[in-house]
Amino acid sequence: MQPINARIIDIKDETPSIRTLFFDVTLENALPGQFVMVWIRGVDEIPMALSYTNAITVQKVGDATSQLFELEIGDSVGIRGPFGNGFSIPKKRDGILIIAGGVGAAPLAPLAEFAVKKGAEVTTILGARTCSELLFKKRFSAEGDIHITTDDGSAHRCGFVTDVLEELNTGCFDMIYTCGPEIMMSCIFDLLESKGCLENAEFSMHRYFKCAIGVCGACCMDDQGWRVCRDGPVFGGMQLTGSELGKYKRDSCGRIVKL
Amino acid sequence: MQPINARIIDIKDETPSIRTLFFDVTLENALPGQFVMVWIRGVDEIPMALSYTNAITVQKVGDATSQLFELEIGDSVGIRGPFGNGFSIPKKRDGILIIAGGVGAAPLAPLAEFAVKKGAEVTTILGARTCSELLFKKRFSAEGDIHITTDDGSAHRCGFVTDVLEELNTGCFDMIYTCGPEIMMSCIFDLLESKGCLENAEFSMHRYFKCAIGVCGACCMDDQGWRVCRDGPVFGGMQLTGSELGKYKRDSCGRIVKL
Amino acid sequence: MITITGIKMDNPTILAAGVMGTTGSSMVRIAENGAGAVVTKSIGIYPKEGHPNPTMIELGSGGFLNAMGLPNPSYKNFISEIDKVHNKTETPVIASIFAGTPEDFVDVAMGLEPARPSAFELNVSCPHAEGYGSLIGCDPLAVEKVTEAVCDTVNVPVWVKLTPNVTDIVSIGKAAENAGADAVVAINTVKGMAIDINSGYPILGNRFGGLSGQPIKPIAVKCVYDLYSSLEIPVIGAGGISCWQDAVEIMMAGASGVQIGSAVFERIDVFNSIASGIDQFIEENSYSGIEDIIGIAHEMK
Amino acid sequence: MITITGIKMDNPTILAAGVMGTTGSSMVRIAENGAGAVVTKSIGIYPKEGHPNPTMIELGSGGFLNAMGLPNPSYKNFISEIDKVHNKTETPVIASIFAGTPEDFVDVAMGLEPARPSAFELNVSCPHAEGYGSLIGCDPLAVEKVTEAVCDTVNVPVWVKLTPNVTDIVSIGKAAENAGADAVVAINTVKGMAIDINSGYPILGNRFGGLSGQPIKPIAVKCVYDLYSSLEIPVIGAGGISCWQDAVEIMMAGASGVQIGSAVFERIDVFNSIASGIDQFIEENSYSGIEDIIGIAHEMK
Ligand SMILES: Cc1cc2nc3c(=O)[nH]c(=O)nc-3n(C[C@H](O)[C@H](O)[C@H](O)COP(=O)(O)OP(=O)(O)OC[C@H]3O[C@@H](n4cnc5c(N)ncnc54)[C@H](O)[C@@H]3O)c2cc1C
Ligand SMILES: Cc1cc2nc3c(=O)[nH]c(=O)nc-3n(C[C@H](O)[C@H](O)[C@H](O)COP(=O)(O)OP(=O)(O)OC[C@H]3O[C@@H](n4cnc5c(N)ncnc54)[C@H](O)[C@@H]3O)c2cc1C
Ligand SMILES: Cc1cc2nc3c(=O)[nH]c(=O)nc-3n(C[C@H](O)[C@H](O)[C@H](O)COP(=O)(O)O)c2cc1C
Ligand SMILES: Cc1cc2nc3c(=O)[nH]c(=O)nc-3n(C[C@H](O)[C@H](O)[C@H](O)COP(=O)(O)O)c2cc1C
Ligand code: FES
Ligand code: FES
Repeated sequence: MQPINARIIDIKDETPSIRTLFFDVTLENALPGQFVMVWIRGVDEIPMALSYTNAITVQKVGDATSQLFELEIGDSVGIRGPFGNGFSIPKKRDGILIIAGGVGAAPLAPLAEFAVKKGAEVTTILGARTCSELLFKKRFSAEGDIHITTDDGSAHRCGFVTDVLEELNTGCFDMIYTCGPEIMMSCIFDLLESKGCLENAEFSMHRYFKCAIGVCGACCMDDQGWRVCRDGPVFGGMQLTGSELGKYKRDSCGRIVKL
Repeated sequence: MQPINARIIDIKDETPSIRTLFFDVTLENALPGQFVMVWIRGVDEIPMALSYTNAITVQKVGDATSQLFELEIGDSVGIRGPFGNGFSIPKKRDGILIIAGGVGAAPLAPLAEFAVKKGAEVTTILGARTCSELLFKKRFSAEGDIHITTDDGSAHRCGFVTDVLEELNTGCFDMIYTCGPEIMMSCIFDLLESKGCLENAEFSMHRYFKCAIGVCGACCMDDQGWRVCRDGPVFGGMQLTGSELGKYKRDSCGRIVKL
Repeated sequence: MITITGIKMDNPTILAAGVMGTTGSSMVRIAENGAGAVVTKSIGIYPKEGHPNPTMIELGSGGFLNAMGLPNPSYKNFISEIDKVHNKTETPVIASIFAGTPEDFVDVAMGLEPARPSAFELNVSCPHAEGYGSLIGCDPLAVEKVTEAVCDTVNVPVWVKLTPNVTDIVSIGKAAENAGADAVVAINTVKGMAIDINSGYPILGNRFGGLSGQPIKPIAVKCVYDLYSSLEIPVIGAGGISCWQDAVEIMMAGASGVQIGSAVFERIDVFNSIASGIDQFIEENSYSGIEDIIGIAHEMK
Repeated sequence: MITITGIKMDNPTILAAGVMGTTGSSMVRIAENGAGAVVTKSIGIYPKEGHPNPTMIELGSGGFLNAMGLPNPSYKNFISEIDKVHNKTETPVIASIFAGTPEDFVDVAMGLEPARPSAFELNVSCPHAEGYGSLIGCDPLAVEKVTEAVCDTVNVPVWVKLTPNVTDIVSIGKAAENAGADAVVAINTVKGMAIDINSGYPILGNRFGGLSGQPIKPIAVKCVYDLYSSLEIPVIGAGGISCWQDAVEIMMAGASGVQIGSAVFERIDVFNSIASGIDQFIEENSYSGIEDIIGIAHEMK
């Protein structure tokens, strides 16, 4: 598909560094965990999870994301998608655990809402650097139990999401979903591996995307050659066994970059 | 569509100059009056009515048709189609008249069979140069009344199909269908016009076809610019009012050729 | 109402050469279906049968291959066809002509002048007609000579139709411009071929031909974009235009008008629907007119 | 089992350059999905980021536009990727390389020799990489020099990948052949462009790019047909091959093997399905082997 035009109809500041842009187009059939390529014309095109079926939630980290912060209501971007596989859908009466770190909450908040609608029970561990950067605290709280951690201890528990995870009885969850900084996901991976829960775990990965449709190979992960844009971005724990997760990724040249 | 491969599974000599080639492909959905482009590889591609859903009935008149006569069971041609509009479908209890001249019987025999299956009542006027050239006499006879004329009087009535038509009460037919030499169809046109029956009449036209899909314009008829391959080959009498029918046609250069 | 090389047209859609343009009545029909102008089948000195059938096939997904081989009744027999369009419509008729030499081009043009075409379109770009067409169109010098010869002779605008089957279409366009062309038309068909795997035979009677229809639109857009960058004269777009979005796209690349050929396969009133689609687009996006979008892609950086 | 320029392959399907060829593990995956050989992403002297996004879009109806801009980690960082394929599979790896001068081509080739590629493929045909690619590939002399330089240096076969964006692809193919190339590969992408009508912006970050996928198949078939007519060395086909019928068609035009790129979009095991489709076709039509169909269209007259 060619990019469709998406006009910004609302902007919501979520945290000092994160804001949500609402569009006049709704991707009705998008699954939680799918993403869109957002084309800031004349600048760049970057992947963004859908945080609502008509919105993305952006953290300002560099050029393109800063440009997104410059946009105002009435401005437009180009959108291609929804792309990728999305999370597997929880079943009725499933107990699921969501572990969100930083802007990784973006694809997970719609998952929490979707899961509850399907009749599942949702527990969330939400982490951020600091209190003001906690994303979608309200959205997660509205859907079930929530455990909050901040790296600097400015809110609730001081520490990392893994601290909470370590204490929880993971065996009582049918599915565990996570998205966040790779270092966090890597720790979660190790922990769940040691607890023998990898089969029930899903990780939403980030890699450098170019084509976003599974052709160019820019986003491939070792050791299986998974295309994060197409076979992912969501991978089951078993798929990531023996992978580069937590070790390295590739830059836009295809060079290996240690994490 | 690109040509599909059609293997000859049976050959039937219909008259000294006409034979039917049966293929291993059946165009189930073809309507009576539709045609196919028959590609004799390395030679030419020519239009042929479907005389059955899996057969064409060819009169040897020149190069390509002679080559078709050389083919044996097991040989193949390429087929594109079905193309064109086909005759309008008779309704239950309709009384219809079919006027077939020479190899013009090819698209009309399946029409007769189709019409009877639909519950219509069929009368046929079948004409040919001479007795042995009467095409599909049995097929028409099996479906209803038949009037036969031969130019040389070698069978039944000596004369032209129009002689019979003149005598018939055309008013009692819901539809009149005709295909044959243009001079014959032109006489029929004039006759039906004088009887005020053009609205219920359909004529299957021949013109030089190149693309056969309505793009190149080679087959266009004056004065409306109808494409015989696409808007036709079947035209209602009213469509042909004021047309070139019976007056001229165009050769493969696009030059006007008087009939 | 728009004006291209001085020719006033109701809208920027133009019937492309070689499609439904062999007879006066079919051109009238196209005019009645909304075309702002019609280009005739390419006409030559002598009657020409063209290549043996199959001459055109649909490839699926909007693509076509053809090798008609420039069948035409000769200019002598074609005057009456153009006359008919004048008699029945107000729609401008552009006479497409072809020949093997500048002298023959001039003969055809002069021969057709009694029919008062609104312009001549020089077909130096047919990819599958031995000795004509792209043999000239691939050589800037040959294009210059042919264009000059016709421009010196006729009193109406001269359009030159370019082939994409060259290393550098801009150099050919410039040659036409320098020689006095009033506009270039881009593109003619792209060299192509299809083989019947059941038999091993190339499908077209001429073995190969020209690709048209939707598959070539991105190629056409790029050619128009490049020509618009370097030429002063108008560029008229052609190649795979089948809906108003396509027309707007190629106009944004730089086309002053759009020729439509293969898309008549889908519907013969494609002209009406494209013309009204463009109008609606202009209005909804608050452009002040069609001129606003022509070449606009060059400004977006 | 077939042999192309001395390289033994399980089947004639080959992963095309630039598709799923940036990492060793993705090439392994393609090999496991049935490719008879894999061509790497085109590799150069220095790490290169390529063009800004958007770098590739799907156009619908099987067509794609891309302007990756030859992103690559440099030959130094790529050796380990090729090693990985050798460690995990028996599948031949062809190293695609690019550079701006014969000397740099030689440097890249020599730099990659430790990785023992089965052949080098010289990318002189990328339509959208400033200074590289088709700037060379449009000039027979430049192609000759580059080919000669690499052929003189390496001990494995050299394939030269050709661009269709030229007036006469055969003259470029001949230049490669004369300079010692063991095979030519045709075709790289066709110059093309798409514009976003909502904004007027060209969609690709590089503004224009290369058209690939089904729309270009007839163009590729014609190029292969012409090259096969005039060259002694094998021609390897590429361009819009997405099913076994396409593969058979381009082989009938003269291709000894078929490269598959864009079609991995539909399914990554397209190699398996094309390879087995070809086998079945050969058997059902009582050909004695794949060699029987290569170039067969030339005999059908
Ligand atoms: C599937 C997926 C979903 C994502 N969802 C979100 C989201 O919901 N919210 C959010 O804020 N961010 C999300 N991201 C990350 C986001 O794409 C990057 O933050 C953004 O691309 C940075 O661009 P930049 O120009 O501002 O930064 P730059 O300064 O260009 O780069 C900063 C970092 O961003 C990453 N990046 C840059 N370009 C790309 C690219 N084309 N593809 C992938 N990563 C890139 C690189 O790792 C780079 O190191 C997602 C990424 C992926 C892969
Ligand atoms: C819609 C349609 C249906 C037809 N159905 C039948 C049929 O069922 N049985 C049958 O025997 N004939 C049929 N014909 C006529 C048949 O197409 C011609 O007899 C045949 O093309 C002659 O080819 P040739 O090479 O043998 O003769 P040639 O010597 O080449 O030509 C003899 C005459 O055949 C006609 N002809 C030649 N080529 C073409 C062409 N490409 N398109 C149209 N006419 C052509 C011309 O009028 C020509 O003067 C049909 C024609 C049309 C248009
Ligand atoms: C059947 C057919 C016949 C054509 N004949 C001519 C011709 O005589 N002269 C010419 O300049 N172009 C001819 N063309 C090329 C078209 O005018 C046009 O440039 C090309 O088809 C691309 O446009 P499209 O994709 O809209 O068809 C022909 C094209 C087709 C499909
Ligand atoms: C995303 C993408 C990247 C490509 N990169 C290269 C490249 O690096 N080197 C090269 O020689 N060809 C490259 N090509 C061209 C392909 O190898 C192939 O020649 C072309 O795409 C036609 O084949 P297809 O239609 O099967 O894709 C690339 C094509 C695509 C789609
Ligand atoms: S970004 Fe191209 S394959 Fe994933
Ligand atoms: S034969 Fe081409 S339009 Fe009818």
